Amino acid sequence: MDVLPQQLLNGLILGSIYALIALGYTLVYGILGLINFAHGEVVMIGAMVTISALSWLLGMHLPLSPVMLVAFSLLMAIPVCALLGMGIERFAYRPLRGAPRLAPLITAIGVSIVLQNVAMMIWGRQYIPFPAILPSEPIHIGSATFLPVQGVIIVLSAVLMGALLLLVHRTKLGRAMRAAAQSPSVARLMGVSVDRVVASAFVIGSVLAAVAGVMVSANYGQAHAYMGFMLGLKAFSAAVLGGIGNLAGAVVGGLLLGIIESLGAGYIGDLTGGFLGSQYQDVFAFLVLIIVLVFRPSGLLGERSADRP
Amino acid sequence: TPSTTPDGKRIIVIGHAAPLTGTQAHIGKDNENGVRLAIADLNAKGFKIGDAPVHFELDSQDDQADPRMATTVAQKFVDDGVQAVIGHLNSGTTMPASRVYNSAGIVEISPSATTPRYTQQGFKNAFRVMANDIQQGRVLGEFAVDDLGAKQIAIIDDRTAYGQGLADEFEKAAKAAGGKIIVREYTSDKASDFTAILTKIKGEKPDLLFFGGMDGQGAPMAKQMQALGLKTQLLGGDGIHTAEFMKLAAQAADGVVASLPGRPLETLANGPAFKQRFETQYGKIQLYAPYSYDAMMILAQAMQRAGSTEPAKVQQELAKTDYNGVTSRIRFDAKGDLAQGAITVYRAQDGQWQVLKTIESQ
Amino acid sequence: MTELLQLRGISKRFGGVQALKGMDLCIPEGTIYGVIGPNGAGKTTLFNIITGMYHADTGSRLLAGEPLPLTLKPYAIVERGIARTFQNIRLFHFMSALENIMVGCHRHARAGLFATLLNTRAARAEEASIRARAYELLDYVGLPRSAALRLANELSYGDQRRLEIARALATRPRLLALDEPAAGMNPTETEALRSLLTRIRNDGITVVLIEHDVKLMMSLCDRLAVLDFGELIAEGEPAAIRQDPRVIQAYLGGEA
Amino acid sequence: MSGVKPRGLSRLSPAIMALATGRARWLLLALLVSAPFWTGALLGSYWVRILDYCLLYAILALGLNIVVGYAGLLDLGFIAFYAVGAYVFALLASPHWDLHWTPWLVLPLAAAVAAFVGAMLGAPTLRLRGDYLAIVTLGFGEIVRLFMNNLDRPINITNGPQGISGIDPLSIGSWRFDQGLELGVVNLVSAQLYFYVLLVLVVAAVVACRRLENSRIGRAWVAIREDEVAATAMGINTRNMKLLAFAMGASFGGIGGGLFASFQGFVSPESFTLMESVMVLCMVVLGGMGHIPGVLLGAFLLTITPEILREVISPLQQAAFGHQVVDPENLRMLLFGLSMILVMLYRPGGLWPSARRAKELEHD
Amino acid sequence: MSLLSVRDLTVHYGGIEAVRGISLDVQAGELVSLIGANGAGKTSTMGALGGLLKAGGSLTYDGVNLARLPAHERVGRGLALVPEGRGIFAKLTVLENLQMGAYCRNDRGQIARDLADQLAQFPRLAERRGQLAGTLSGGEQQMLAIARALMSRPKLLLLDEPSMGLAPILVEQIFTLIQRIASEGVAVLLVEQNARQALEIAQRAYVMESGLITLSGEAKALAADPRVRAAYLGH
Ligand SMILES: Nc1ncnc2c1ncn2[C@@H]1O[C@H](COP(=O)(O)OP(=O)(O)OP(=O)(O)O)[C@@H](O)[C@H]1O
Ligand SMILES: Nc1ncnc2c1ncn2[C@@H]1O[C@H](COP(=O)(O)OP(=O)(O)OP(=O)(O)O)[C@@H](O)[C@H]1O
Ligand SMILES: [Mg+2]
Ligand SMILES: [Mg+2]
Repeated sequence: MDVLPQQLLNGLILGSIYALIALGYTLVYGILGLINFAHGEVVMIGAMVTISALSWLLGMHLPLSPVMLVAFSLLMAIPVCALLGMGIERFAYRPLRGAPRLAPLITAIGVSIVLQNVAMMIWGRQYIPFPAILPSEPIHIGSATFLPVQGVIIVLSAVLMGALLLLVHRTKLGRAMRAAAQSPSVARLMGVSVDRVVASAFVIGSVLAAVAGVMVSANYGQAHAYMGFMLGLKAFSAAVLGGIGNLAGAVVGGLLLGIIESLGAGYIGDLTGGFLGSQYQDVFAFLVLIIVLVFRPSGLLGERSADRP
Repeated sequence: TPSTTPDGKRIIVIGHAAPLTGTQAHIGKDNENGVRLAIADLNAKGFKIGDAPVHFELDSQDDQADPRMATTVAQKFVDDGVQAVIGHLNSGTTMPASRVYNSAGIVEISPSATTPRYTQQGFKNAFRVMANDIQQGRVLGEFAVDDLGAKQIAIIDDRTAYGQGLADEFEKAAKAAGGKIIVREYTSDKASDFTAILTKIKGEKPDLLFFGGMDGQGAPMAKQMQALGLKTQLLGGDGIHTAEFMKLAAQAADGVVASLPGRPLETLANGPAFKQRFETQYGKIQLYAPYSYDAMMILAQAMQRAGSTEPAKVQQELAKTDYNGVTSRIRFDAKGDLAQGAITVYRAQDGQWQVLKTIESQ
Repeated sequence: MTELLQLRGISKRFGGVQALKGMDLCIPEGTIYGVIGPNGAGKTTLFNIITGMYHADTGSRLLAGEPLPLTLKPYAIVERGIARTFQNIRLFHFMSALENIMVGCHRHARAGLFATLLNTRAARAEEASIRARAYELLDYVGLPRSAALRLANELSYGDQRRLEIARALATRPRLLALDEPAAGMNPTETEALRSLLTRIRNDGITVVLIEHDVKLMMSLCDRLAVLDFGELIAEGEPAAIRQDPRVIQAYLGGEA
Repeated sequence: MSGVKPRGLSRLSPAIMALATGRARWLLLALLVSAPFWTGALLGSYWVRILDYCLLYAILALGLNIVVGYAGLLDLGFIAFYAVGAYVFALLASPHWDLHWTPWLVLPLAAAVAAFVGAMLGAPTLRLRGDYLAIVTLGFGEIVRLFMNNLDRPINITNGPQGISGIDPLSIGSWRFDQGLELGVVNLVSAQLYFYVLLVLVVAAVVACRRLENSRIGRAWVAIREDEVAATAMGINTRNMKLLAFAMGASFGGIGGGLFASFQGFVSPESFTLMESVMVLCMVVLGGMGHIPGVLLGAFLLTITPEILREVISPLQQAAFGHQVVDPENLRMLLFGLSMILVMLYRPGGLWPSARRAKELEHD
Repeated sequence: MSLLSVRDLTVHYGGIEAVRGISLDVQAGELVSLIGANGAGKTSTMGALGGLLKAGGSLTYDGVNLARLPAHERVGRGLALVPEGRGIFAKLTVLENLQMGAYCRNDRGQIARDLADQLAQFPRLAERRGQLAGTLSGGEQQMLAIARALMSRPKLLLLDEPSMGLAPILVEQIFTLIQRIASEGVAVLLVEQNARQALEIAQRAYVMESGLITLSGEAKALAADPRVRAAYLGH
């Protein structure tokens, strides 16, 4: 049986998930030059809040379709994440603007640890199941199958990328964001309220995280206080692969990473004559990442360098 | 000199170590609760050692599933003068910690570490109330071929000491029983996407898929098998025999087969009562709570028989254990492993683990 | 008069911009050689190519008759004896002035890893001599001793310019390339710079500099090259350049 | 910037330095050298063990400090070299291959192999800047861990996830550290003996770092960190200097790994996760990047804080509420994370930054 | 009442006092020059006015106390600063940089016209409108910085060494431009090393030395002052 189409589709779905999270990473990075290590945890909180909200809504026995229920709970998760993002920015990053580059990295790690443990205190140590209300009947195309929610993920990551690209490159706010990223003090001289711009970037990033959290937990059927770490790491790698700070790069990087992982896991064995197996899937993915960066030091779609001696 | 309670009972501190934060925290806490319940039961009974009434106290520490933390915690227990340790949860932490307990001469009973090497180190103070990978792997391998009729077998393991150890032993036993391993794939204990390896496995058309790993991976794996239309029988070890697995995999759990060392709780004298008391106090049993409960019970009884908490004596008495616990009848072989432990195989049906068969392992 | 640096047919393109077009240039040894031209003419690009910061698309260059391959890395070019300053000052901002100069001494020091770890007598002696030389250079460019231990970015603009020259001199160059050293200096300070550059030249170091201060350039330089749109439009002694109609039209305007 | 400027300690640090140079220096030294005795006697071997880990992490942090603090290369895969050192030791001095080479040969070998691996891994990353470098080094760190986790087949080299146990402790002749040492009235246990070995190594590492810092090599590193273009324009071969930084840092990691293996007696890939790399980085940054005393302080605090919290949280909750209101373990990690945030907010340059860094902060 | 009124302004860097209590005024539509040696404190003064540096003393602009106005709100009220060292946004294109200049404005049509004006004024920028500003040559960047400031339609324009790094023809052009702007009613405070020309076009001027204003008055008079001629005009 030819499994290649299915493998590519698997990669595409996984990649879209990475892309969805990578967008948030890259947006914040593009503005602040900051690796927001806590982004994965915001994704996790988004997932947790959605599931809680969903369970609550289900308990009320409203005459709503499952999709509507999920949409409503997403609408509850979004403000929570937006507030959380704003709070993180306000208290953990803003005071460190202009501090040595690594200082906010450390607070980001601190925020991650705090959020993981707070989540565990609130939602417990268990894995939380995503209520099984979404259609689970796979859709077939050719020899490949996928779930409806996975289709939504693919479409969503493309749509959100488009929307963000428009926002960042076609609007005044977007231009101000990029200006503030490069030189906050000069941006101020142009009349940009850097605090407001940065906060709005965090809010948008966190809304993206909420969406990603819902999609991830719906797809895998579960959420956990520590789910954000690995996802965040992969998404961050994807963002770098595509050229961090570049929105289209985040999506390209995400998709590529997903497909590489998928094909890696599926074919390393055959490629090496059975010598290596899928245990080297991540090695393979990182190797591709490294090779790409060695030849394109600022990622696939990394911006032209504006540095000159 | 151990202290006493206000009403004159001698206080005996028991150490417990498991990951209480991180991804395995729910299982760690479950272990802790098992010991907690045992201690509550013992204290309520007015337990006596050498005619002196005693009061057990629990000192539970988080080893974060990190080998270094495990030795640190172990040293802390030694310094604090705990009388014995129930733990650790993982093989990777039990191994280095056991050295510390051994050189301090403290008794250690692991409720859940399954690596055979734990008891192969020649440490007289090391025991476990859980079947090791060889015992469980053999039962599973034979069961897969003989009872489930599998000929073409696929294996996935999560590359942890537990998952890999169990999968390796399963592979050996399945081969010995006449099965053929046609594909072996790997994942990690942090992964949640298995579509790539499942797709590959689907292409090989096995008639059984064995997974060596835990519920956090097993459940999405079962779901993804369903979504990919992979209708192969899924078989796993104790790692997926959890309430959590049922909840997470939902209807995809149906038909999954998993083993659990010991006899079904319901068939044992104290089983149902234990279950009921545990669940009213701590919620659903995750996985190893009954084992840590038993571990604490046999420890207390060994102390009672020894008439002392002196480690050397307790250790001698422990070796002679013969006790009907909530998991099975517990006896030890010369190494400290379960002697002739029973292993039960279950099938998931409608959210319940239903007993398929109980197998006596040698 | 011998040629110290010779450029032949150097071209450089950035996307749609042809920054240099087949540039030929000879810098005679022992001169102060000026490069002038309108903004964006390609002067800095020329310097970047001379010092290896950019690789030219085509062309060749010779230093004292020896070929300098186009792909040579900047540090290797420093080894051959060319040092530079930057149009936008690029000091090591958070190192002291003295340390900045000591970094410039890097290529002449020999202490390796093991000598350093073992703190051998030779390593200590070398370190002391580097320090002494850094102080000498500080004096040489006219920075006060009190500036030695201040961070580079605490110095005033003019002092930073001077420090950058001292740092470049520390590499013991044969050719010193200065990109707008007088920018941001007032006339008085520019005078001091003039005597510094003359002194450097008199001490046997060839100086090539870019500058927009026409008065300074006309009186200071032995020869001038004029660039416009990436091409050499005139070359020669200042007196001749001043009269050149193309130069007047493209660069000097009413000033001349 | 609007954060609080690092006045307190940087004013204090001359005072501490004065302390460390005056007569008090001897007192300090005596206190340090006798630490295992009084810690052991007053607090128990558990705390001696934690002191050992403080020293072990100090070696790692000093090594990473060379890469991150001096040369400004953000390395998120530092733990790989620690892993390499640990596995070199484990393979050459354990029953796994039944090799029992003398530790005093294996330790330098571990450092050398790690340095070699450091240079190898450093080579492809030279053109990368900032966060691209971070992610590539992170990738290398994971690759090394994954290899250790999987090289049990087709031929068994590392024993895979099961790890290698029974690793030889340090020994001199036929006397092994785990036997302890009787010195008249006092009896030194293994953890106390390791303390001295580690202390000697930390001192050696500090001396090495100080010498590097004040040499042309150290200056070249700082120059690269400040402005790579200007550094090459000063004749610095940035490629070689960066590789040297990677290799030097890695060799510290290798020694640390070797000692860890012998002290622990067991190694498995679980000990070399990304989180460990991140923690060592936190030690460097939190303490005061590029500043040896700061880095030492960082290593000390980050190792000891979780353990102190372990000791105090439960009793404190018990005393305050009569029962455990929240899970002490989660609370412990939460407070740990919180303290990391607070330290950075109040001292963005680290707890004890170098004079240079402190000034950098004043300038923003 | 003057448009900008500065009384006892001080600026500190750590322990260093770079500006030590100066007072100056700029009337509406007036062109005032501020000259002084390197390190005299000119840039620090401008930084304080633009809101980039913390300052002591009292600053009043257009009847408002500037201490209450964060940097980004000053622009909206017509106070624009062209900082020393250009401060262009390197990763934005030339066009985007110019658009940033008009960030505080909402009159789209007028913005578009102003943009066209600036591009006509600096044909080199028009040629390079899509280029990343960071890759421009030094002089091109300087043109961009000036053009960008003009995009904000200021009432008071603070220029810190606008002629630095410009070729002679352009220097002429810039000074003419500054004069024209002032004649259109925009007040200008100009810091220049090119003291001769700065004094030529200005109505009034201040001379700064070591953080203090030592001389002030009519620009013509100062240009004739022997002390000024010796120290700043190179005679
Ligand atoms: N990296 C680059 N990418 C794109 N264009 C560039 C780059 N470097 C230089 N240019 C262009 O090449 C031309 C020459 O630039 P260069 O810096 O050499 O000019 P210059 O003569 O030094 O001018 P100035 O006197 O203004 O400093 C300019 O038009 C500039 O925009
Ligand atoms: N960031 C800083 N940190 C410390 N001191 C500084 C800083 N910036 C400037 N100074 C000091 O403040 C004083 C005034 O500097 P300022 O830049 O305001 O002078 P200036 O008149 O603009 O000089 P120039 O003509 O060189 O631009 C100088 O002595 C300078 O050394
Ligand atoms: Mg130039
Ligand atoms: Mg200035």
